Amino acid sequence: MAGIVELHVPALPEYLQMVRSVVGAAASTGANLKPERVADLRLAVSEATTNAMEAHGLSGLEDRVTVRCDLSASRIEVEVADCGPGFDPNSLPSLPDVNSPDRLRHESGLGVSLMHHLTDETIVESHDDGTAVRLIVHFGD
Amino acid sequence: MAGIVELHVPALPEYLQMVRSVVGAAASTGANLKPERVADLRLAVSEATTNAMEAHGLSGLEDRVTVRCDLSASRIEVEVADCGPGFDPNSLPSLPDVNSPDRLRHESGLGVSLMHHLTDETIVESHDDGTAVRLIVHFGD
Amino acid sequence: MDFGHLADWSSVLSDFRRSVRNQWVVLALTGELDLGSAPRLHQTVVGEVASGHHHLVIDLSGVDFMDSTGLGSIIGALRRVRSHGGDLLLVCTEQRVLRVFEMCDLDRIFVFHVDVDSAVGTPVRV
Amino acid sequence: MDFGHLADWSSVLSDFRRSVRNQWVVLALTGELDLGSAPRLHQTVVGEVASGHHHLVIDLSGVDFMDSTGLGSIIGALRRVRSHGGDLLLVCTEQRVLRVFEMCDLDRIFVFHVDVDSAVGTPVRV
Ligand SMILES: Nc1ncnc2c1ncn2[C@@H]1O[C@H](COP(=O)(O)OP(=O)(O)O)[C@@H](O)[C@H]1O
Ligand SMILES: Nc1ncnc2c1ncn2[C@@H]1O[C@H](COP(=O)(O)OP(=O)(O)O)[C@@H](O)[C@H]1O
Repeated sequence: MAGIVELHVPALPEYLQMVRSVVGAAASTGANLKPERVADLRLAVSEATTNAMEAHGLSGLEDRVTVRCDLSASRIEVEVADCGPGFDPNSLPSLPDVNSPDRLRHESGLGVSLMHHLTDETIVESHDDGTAVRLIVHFGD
Repeated sequence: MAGIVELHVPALPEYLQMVRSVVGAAASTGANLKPERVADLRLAVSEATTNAMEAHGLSGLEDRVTVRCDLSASRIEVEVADCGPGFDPNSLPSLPDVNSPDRLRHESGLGVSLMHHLTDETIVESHDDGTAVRLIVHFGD
Repeated sequence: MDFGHLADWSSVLSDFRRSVRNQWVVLALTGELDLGSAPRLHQTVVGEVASGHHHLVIDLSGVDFMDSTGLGSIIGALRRVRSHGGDLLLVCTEQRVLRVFEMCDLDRIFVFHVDVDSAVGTPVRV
Repeated sequence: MDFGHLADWSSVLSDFRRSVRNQWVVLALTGELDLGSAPRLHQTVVGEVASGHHHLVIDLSGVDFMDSTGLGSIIGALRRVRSHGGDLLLVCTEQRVLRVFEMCDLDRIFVFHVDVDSAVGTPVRV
């Protein structure tokens, strides 16, 4: 059953749904994963893929974004890779408190923290020639 | 809108559905294609991918099968590629007449002719290190 | 009249349902009939024939996709029951599934019914 | 009482439906709210506010997926109507969508209703 599925898509928003479907289907092949956890993984992947697509878009890159699902007996790991300019995941600005009126000025900046929330492990490797985000969910939790 | 989507899946039957979904989604991005034609393309791709998976399975190959959708303004081309032993598409045995009782002995051998039926163009390139089948559907027909 | 019993298949065959209506064994399939599921149909039919059930109805009305591998498993079922003097009827209304039979000229070999009631109303030849 | 009118959006916005109920403009969204659809929500809200509609209900009950980009467009809508003295109410029952608000602590900022009737029953502040 175990296997690796790899998907390359244009960095265009209309392909996000396809990415989520493929990840959802790949995760469901691992019959051990609860539907809620599959939903969480789909959301985390959507966040990472959105960032990858935006990184390509902002840099005018024509390259496709790669999504790789690696399913083993105990976990699923999804890697989302782009060849954008990269960023420093350790110096992301933190958002104002929810009670501050300023909070509503921030329509973005939630993705990376959501990924950590939604997965057992989120590993960001970013260099100036690209970023790879690995999203890992263990079965049976 | 135009773009190339590439999917690599293990040569296992449980991934056929994913292949069909991705091709269906990619084809639907080309808003010009009628739902019936998308359905035909999905079926043709299912036939080609089944053959590719069987070619890997019979040869004990661990390699994945590649499905590549190339969507332009006027047509969609889906290439299904494997690294199996290849075959000669020009010397496939023909099936007995439907009225012959012998016809029921043949549970297989329908795939390649179906692909031709279902697409505008089916191009088979087969060598002893692999096969690539290109399935082409023009829009607006 | 025998209204039959309806049994869930084992988990492996979770998308097959078996019932007995009149003297027909009805196998209701759902989902997609391809290389992934065709081997299960094959095994099921082999099992039925081995236990003396030679009159089968395959209900394809819940099948939304079938390719030539799926079709092949149905051809095999027909051959198998016929070789035991039995018969196979199909229930199918989905155009996309019927089309696969047609494209392969096999709509002339199979008998199609619009619903299970109509199929199991067919007298069993003995 | 104004039962409002129901209009299909233009084809580009084919998964948005607009209606007017009491003094609220109700935007009913369906499908998935992500980078693909969020810009359309943004444009729609900008358009409503520009034409003087500052009391909006966004009906998310037909939305089966929303990510932080989708959420961002809703945050932007709230800020925009509030800056004109208006308000935004949300209709949402889908747990998966509610969860995104919760995980971002934004369930405390938004007002949720279980259906459109309940939302449009809210008196408009003037
Ligand atoms: N793959 C990436 N490539 C380049 N920059 C990225 C990438 N992922 C995230 N970033 C940077 O980190 C910031 C925060 O990302 P995130 O938390 O997802 O919020 P958002 O994408 O909504 O801004 C982004 O605005 C972007 O500057
Ligand atoms: N990708 C392939 N690699 C190797 N052999 C192939 C491939 N595709 C088709 N063939 C050969 O052609 C034959 C006919 O294929 P097809 O018409 O699809 O019917 P079926 O696969 O049901 O036998 C196959 O049995 C196989 O021997």
